[in-house]
Amino acid sequence: MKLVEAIIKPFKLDAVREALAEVGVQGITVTEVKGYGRQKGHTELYRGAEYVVDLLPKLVVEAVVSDDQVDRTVQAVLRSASDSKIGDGKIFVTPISDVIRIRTGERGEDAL
Amino acid sequence: MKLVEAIIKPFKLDAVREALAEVGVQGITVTEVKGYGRQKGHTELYRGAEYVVDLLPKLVVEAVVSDDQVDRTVQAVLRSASDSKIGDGKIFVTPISDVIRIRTGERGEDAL
Amino acid sequence: MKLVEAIIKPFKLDAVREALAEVGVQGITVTEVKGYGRQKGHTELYRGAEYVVDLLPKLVVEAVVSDDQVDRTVQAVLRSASDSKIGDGKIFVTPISDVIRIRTGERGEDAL
Amino acid sequence: MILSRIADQTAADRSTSRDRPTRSSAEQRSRSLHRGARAAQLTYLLFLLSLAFAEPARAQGEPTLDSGDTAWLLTSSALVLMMTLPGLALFYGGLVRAKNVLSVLMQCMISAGAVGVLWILLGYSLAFSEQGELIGGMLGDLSAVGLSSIGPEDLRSGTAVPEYVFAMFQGMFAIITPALMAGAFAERMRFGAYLGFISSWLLLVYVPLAHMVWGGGWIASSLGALDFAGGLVVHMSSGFSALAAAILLGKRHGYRHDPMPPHSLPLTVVGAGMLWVGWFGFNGGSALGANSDAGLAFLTTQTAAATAVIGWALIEVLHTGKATVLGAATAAVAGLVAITPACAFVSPLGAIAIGAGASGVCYFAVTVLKPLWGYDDSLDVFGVHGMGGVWGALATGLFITEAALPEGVGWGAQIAKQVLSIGFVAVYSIAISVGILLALRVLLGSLRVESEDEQRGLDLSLHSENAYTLQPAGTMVGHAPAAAPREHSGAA
Amino acid sequence: MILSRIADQTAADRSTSRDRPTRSSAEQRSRSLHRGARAAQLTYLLFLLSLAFAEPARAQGEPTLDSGDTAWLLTSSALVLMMTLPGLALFYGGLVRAKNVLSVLMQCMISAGAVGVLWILLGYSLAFSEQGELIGGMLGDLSAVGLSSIGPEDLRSGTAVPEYVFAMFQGMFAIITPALMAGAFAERMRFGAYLGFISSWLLLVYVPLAHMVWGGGWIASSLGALDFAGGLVVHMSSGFSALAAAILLGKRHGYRHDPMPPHSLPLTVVGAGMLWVGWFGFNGGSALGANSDAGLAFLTTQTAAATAVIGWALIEVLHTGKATVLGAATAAVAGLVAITPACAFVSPLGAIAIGAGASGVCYFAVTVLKPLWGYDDSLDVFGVHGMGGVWGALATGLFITEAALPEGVGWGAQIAKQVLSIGFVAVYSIAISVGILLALRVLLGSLRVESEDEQRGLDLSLHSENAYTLQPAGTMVGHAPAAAPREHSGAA
Amino acid sequence: MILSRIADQTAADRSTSRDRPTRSSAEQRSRSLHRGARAAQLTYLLFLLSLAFAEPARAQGEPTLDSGDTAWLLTSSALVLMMTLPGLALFYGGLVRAKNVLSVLMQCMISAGAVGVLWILLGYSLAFSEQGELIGGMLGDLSAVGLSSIGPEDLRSGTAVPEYVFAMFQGMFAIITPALMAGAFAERMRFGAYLGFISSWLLLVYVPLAHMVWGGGWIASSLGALDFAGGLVVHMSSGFSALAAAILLGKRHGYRHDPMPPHSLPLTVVGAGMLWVGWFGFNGGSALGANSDAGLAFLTTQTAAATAVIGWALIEVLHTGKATVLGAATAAVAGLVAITPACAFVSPLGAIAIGAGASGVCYFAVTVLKPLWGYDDSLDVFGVHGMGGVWGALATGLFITEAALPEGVGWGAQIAKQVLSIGFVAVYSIAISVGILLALRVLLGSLRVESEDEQRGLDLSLHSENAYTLQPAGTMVGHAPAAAPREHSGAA
Ligand SMILES: Nc1ncnc2c1ncn2[C@@H]1O[C@H](COP(=O)(O)OP(=O)(O)O)[C@@H](O)[C@H]1O
Ligand SMILES: Nc1ncnc2c1ncn2[C@@H]1O[C@H](COP(=O)(O)OP(=O)(O)O)[C@@H](O)[C@H]1O
Ligand SMILES: Nc1ncnc2c1ncn2[C@@H]1O[C@H](COP(=O)(O)OP(=O)(O)O)[C@@H](O)[C@H]1O
Repeated sequence: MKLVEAIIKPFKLDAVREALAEVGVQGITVTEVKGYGRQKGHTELYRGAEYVVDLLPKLVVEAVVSDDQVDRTVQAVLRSASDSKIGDGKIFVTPISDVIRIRTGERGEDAL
Repeated sequence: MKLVEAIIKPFKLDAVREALAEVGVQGITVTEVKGYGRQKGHTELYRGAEYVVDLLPKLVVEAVVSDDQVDRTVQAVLRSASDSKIGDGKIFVTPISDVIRIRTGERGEDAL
Repeated sequence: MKLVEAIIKPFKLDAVREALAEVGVQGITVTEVKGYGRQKGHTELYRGAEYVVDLLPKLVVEAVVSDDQVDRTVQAVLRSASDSKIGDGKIFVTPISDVIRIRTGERGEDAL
Repeated sequence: MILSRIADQTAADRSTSRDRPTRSSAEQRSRSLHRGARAAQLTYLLFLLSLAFAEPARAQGEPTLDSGDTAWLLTSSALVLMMTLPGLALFYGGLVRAKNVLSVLMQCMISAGAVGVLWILLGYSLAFSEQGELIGGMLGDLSAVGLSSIGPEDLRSGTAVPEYVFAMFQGMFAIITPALMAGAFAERMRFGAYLGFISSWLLLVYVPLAHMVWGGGWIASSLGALDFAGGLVVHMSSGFSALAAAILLGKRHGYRHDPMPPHSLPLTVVGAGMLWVGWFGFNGGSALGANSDAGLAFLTTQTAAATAVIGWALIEVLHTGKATVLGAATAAVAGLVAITPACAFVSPLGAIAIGAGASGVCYFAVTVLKPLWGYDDSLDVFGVHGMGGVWGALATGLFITEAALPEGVGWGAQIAKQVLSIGFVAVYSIAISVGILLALRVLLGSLRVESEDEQRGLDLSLHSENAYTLQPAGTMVGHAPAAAPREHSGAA
Repeated sequence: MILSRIADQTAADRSTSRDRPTRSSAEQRSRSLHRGARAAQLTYLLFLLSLAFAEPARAQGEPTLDSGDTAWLLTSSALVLMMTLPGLALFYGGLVRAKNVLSVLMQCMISAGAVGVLWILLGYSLAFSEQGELIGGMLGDLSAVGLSSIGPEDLRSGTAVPEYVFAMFQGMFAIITPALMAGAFAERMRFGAYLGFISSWLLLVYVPLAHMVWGGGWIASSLGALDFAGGLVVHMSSGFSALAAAILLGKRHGYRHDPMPPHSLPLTVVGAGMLWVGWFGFNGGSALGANSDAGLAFLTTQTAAATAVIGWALIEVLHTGKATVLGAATAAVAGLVAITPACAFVSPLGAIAIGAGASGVCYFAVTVLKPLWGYDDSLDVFGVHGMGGVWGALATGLFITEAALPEGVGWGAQIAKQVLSIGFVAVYSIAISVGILLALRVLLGSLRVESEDEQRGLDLSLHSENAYTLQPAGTMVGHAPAAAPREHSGAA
Repeated sequence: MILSRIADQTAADRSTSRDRPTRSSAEQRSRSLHRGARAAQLTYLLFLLSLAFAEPARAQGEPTLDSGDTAWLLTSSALVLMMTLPGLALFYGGLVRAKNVLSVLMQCMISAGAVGVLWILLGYSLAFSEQGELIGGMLGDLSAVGLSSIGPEDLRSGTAVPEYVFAMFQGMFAIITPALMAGAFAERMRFGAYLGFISSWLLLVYVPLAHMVWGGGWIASSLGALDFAGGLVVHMSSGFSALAAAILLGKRHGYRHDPMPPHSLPLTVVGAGMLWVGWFGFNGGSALGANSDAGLAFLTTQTAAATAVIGWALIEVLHTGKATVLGAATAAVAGLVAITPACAFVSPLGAIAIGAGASGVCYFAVTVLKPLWGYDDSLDVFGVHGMGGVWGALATGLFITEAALPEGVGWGAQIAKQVLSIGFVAVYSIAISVGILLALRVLLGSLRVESEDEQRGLDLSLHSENAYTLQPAGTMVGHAPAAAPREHSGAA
């Protein structure tokens, strides 16, 4: 199993969630984060002073999927989250050694 | 070493923390997230309109533990976080290649 | 590639970000979390009653880097985040199997 | 004539208010005659003496300031400003998404600023100066431009308060009315377009209506419609203009697909509370003195608001199963809107009827009419102020007491007058507002922010600010930059 | 007796308020007589003339409206509503957890709604109409039901303000008092149960107490206990009833195990500030005019609150090492509660003593008594209003000035009267409240929400709303659903 | 001179306020004389009669309470407290970082507490009692210590309101002024040091200045500088003292490197709104009655604030490309500060000039002067209140109307007097403040919290509290701990 972790622009959440559902991803976990990368931050003003906020709001969407689902999952994110603009985000894929469903104690792919 | 990541219902935090402490987990990191899965969301009202909020508040409890502690840790979470209701959450176990304590620079299990 | 995940004290963020930039880390993702460990929490008062808040605010700084960059990255965090005080935090290093840039679909180290 | 005026003035101070738009000098006279009759019961000598004592006052030839009336009107003016700042700002601010809250607060602030200045320079004179009318029955004149012709000692005619205080009281109405509209096109209008719109609107819609209804113009004097504290002038005018603006500007990105719940209902409830409290100044102050009319207006205002809260909650429980907090806040405002034109003309039980009706009418407008017609009136300005205003203006006729009916006008006739005034205000407001907005669209290119700016939020796009910064992070660039800030400086 | 009263009257106009419940029309008449007497110093001719001139006023036989008094009572009424909305709503709203803040705001809103309507329909008449009493000394009568028998021009007897204004001022008291109780059983009561409770409580506890103390009933007239602005009627009654309700409802889930800190102390401080400001209307307005009593009440109110803030901070520093912000906010309210019954009867230095005592008494109640007895009074309504009310009622006797002591009553005797009234109000409030709640429990099945709903938070469970939505997400389902929303619609 | 004065008096009652410090009982007497004179126009018989009737009033020989004036001053006092609580608390609280918001709220609360008590005990007497001066022209006397010598019936000389009400009105000024300074050294001062500072400052800076300007002292009577509502006494004094304190305390950790944006601009805007509304009590109430001066002051106050908002927005658009919400809030306060000394002396157009000037002066101070000089005035108290106060005091001379110019003083001469008073207040405030702070530093070891406490935030360090707890977590330790809480208990 793999953890597919997509860092996306916040307003893409609904599109990504729908795309993932279409390819059969049953559950996701979403975290609000701040991201720093190639995308420039924005300027804010404070009584005539100016400062740059370069940590931009992003969302991390995490989905644990079976190995054969990884590609479809990645494609679904690419399709739904890309505007072809700097800052569209990244996908990280990490191997997972086990998944357990708390409710039932089921393990492995059954737990997804 | 492994990273044990438990997605739980928010009000279970205290119970999980106590259970983990009992089995010798020394530290945890907690993140507020929103989860989407089998559990239905709730309806909200807005001037007569109705919408479903299906991202539910969850907490992620992360604990890095030595390999031989993984089972006990998972059991502790199962014991303390389960209500046998949909939405009780998931546990993901991920291999970790290294841990460093920032204060001392210690590495590996010594750093836990 | 590896995911280097540093749990730090919040006011160290600027220093860590600068140190990472110096060693060539191009992007980071920052999450607000609460941590529990050896560091004692603080006491709060509520109408004469006293309670201990032992989950302390921390930041998680995540950077995915190529394998050969891991050491430099870890050193940069150690340098910039350490006060040699309890609670300075931890670094977790995790293997990553793939990285994809959403904007372009690039994969692997090119996507960093 | 002068004699009767004086007698009237000295005898009592209450006449000032109830029907301030329609109070005719004839009526004035009839009242004082009555009091004269009473005096006639005395002997001749005493009559002479009374004359003698009345002399000093008559010599002065002018009514005197009543400190109690003045105190109440000063207080009321402060309360009405509080309705806008912070009341309405909070009410609207809480209802929008977190990325747009500052833009809404700014719209309220800038109304206080721009209208505040325009009112002194031009607005007051055009609405309320009575020397001669510019356009028959539609506008006052320019004799009080800059208020230069008025001194601190001058009293507003027909009242016992300084004209300055009257001008301020009316000025606070002029400030809140354009700001009310901001809710309809919230989360998408450019800042410059807003400023242009409300400034023009003030002079072309508000000022003429205020003159027609309260300044001696034709709605009150010729048509004879009643509007004690602003159902037509304030609520209908802003509600219908806001509808036009919302439609012209188009829907928000994602409307009716994405939920756009209030980002902070506590702010909204606080705002509703302040509106409620401030409304006592709005309605009670419209008596222009601390008299029995003010008391009646206060009582009916409170009663209608309370009834609407209960009525709305009941409807909600029947309709959706739950009474909501936003419902209660909305209901309070709806009840307050509806009682505004009627507040000194109906009985306490009449106020209950009007409040209950308001909850029904506005609930229907907001939950049935809006989705049916499909316009995006972001915060339901039309549903609450427009439709609530219509209901209130109509209900003023329906529930008016015998005593409040103008001399010689029947109940049915008064209702007809109310209906006519409703029609006129609706058509006038929409027509002029559409004209202003089309002109501004030509002038400015667009009334709306860019789509990307809308998604990023107006706070950052228009004002380079963030409402909430719980965890500061970033880099100082410099004090007092000489150039415009980078990125997106064009949207304002 | 009448003579001494008269002397008192002319010396100053402060009497208006002290014994406001007992002011009779006889007394009114005695005033004009007295003025006649003064004229008698003049020659016979002048005397006749004076008679002649006095005639119209005397013939009318009734006092006239004083615009200054009316202005102040209108203002005070607005200020007292501001205490509830948004004052108390904010104060309580900030103190609960984020998942319950709306439920508390709703409780304040709905009190304004339900009590607002009930007061007009029934409450005012039962508490304050004076034609004939229903139950000897305990209730007024039904002569002013719906306020139909009162006109805008009618003045409240014994005052120079319209009865409508008096009715509103008293109505605002009736609104805040039940809402005060909400703090005790916050975070667990069902909405319907709350509505049923406060409605019944208004009519069965508040209205009788208001009549007994201010409406001519026995606590003031027979017992002779003093309560200028509501220490007994408002604070003790709500505090003791709230204690009963908190105990009957049981403790919150996790009480004394989980910390339940305020979710937003800034809201609470803002609320405390508004309560403080509004309290000037509450206490100062209770003089029923802009007179020297109002001035004294204003001054003692401010002074007691200020002293309590300092006193509490001092106690905290000695006790825990830190002065807290919540402590300061709580102290301000405690000081205000305590001075309420005494505010026009004590000197500035007396107010300092009362404020200092309030900080001690309430701090003790909140930090020692509550944990000792173990009840879960969520936001310390009993500790602050109940015990603060007891202290205030007692302190009214302890610190009363010579001048304020009723004729022929000794200092010790007055203290005894105060103690008796305290005992009566405590027993009465608890007894009737317990009765109402037990009846409601039978009627509704349960007064509390389900345990799961409590954990999820009352905002979602009872009102299907979320206080804060910083990052909107979800799916629109439809406008105006015909059926109750899914999941958990039963808890309200 | 006396004659012209009298004419002025009868034409209107506005005189009450303009020269409120200098109103003498002689002047009072001249008023009744004048009334007698008018009666002399009548025949002999009537004259006798008039005498007879006038007798009672003249026999009493003292002015009577005016209920309208009293109502307005009571209202104004409440409004001025609202400026501090919650107004200023919110304004400042929103501007600091989330970890320090409670410390700022506490500073406002504790000013209401400490100054509230000190004012009754000592402050009022030293500033306003007029029996005999302690230090010639600089201080009042001790005759009204504890207000014991004043009764509820006593009127403030030269007014028609109870002295208690006057004392409260002035007391509210005394509360806000020290609290204003808190913005300059926000986010770093120890709580005990703050308490010591404001208490000493009240007695050594505020009270003498209040006496010199309003209490009959030399700035008004000898120098002849005009300050209607507190440009010198309130704003300049606090602004310059705050600058001194900010410099003495040193900069915040990370100043000019880390951005320190407001943690909640909505709170700040709400606070600005309340300040604006409350300011009508501040300036309008300074007329000490509901008279034409109050009306003028209200109008100029509103107009200057509105103009400043527009002016500041314009400057911002030209300078940075964007109008900001914080700019609008700051501008409103700047305009209000600047009009304060001038509010009853200038025309509506003068108010526009003053408001426009304020936006320029304060914008310059905040964006150019501060970075140039490099001091860390956290929330720009000096820039807004100090410099705004200077501009206002100067502008009072520049824009004064003919009618308002004191008899026999030329326009240029008045400007010179204003300049002298500005210089005096600046020097006096800074000198005494520095003295107090140095003394406190010796006494307490340090005025600042430890660096680690500063980084952790003052809320936790000083008050063991957290402003916002959205997700409660932790462990109850015990009720009413006998010992100081663990960790960091020393900083307060
Ligand atoms: N090496 C990295 N490690 C962790 N997160 C990263 C890394 N690089 C980028 N990110 C995250 O991805 C987001 C988008 O990256 P950015 O460089 O701005 O644009 P793009 O991915 O289009 O090149 C960043 O805001 C950050 O949250
Ligand atoms: N495949 C997944 N990947 C990541 N997170 C998941 C996944 N499935 C479930 N989750 C998380 O676990 C939570 C509980 O899952 P849910 O399906 O609702 O209940 P259950 O685990 O009892 O079947 C979700 O809210 C979500 O946060
Ligand atoms: N085993 C662990 N798993 C996950 N997070 C941990 C673990 N141990 C510590 N942490 C995180 O690291 C932070 C610092 O740890 P702590 O024990 O307080 O200090 P130190 O790292 O200096 O020993 C904690 O607040 C927690 O967020």
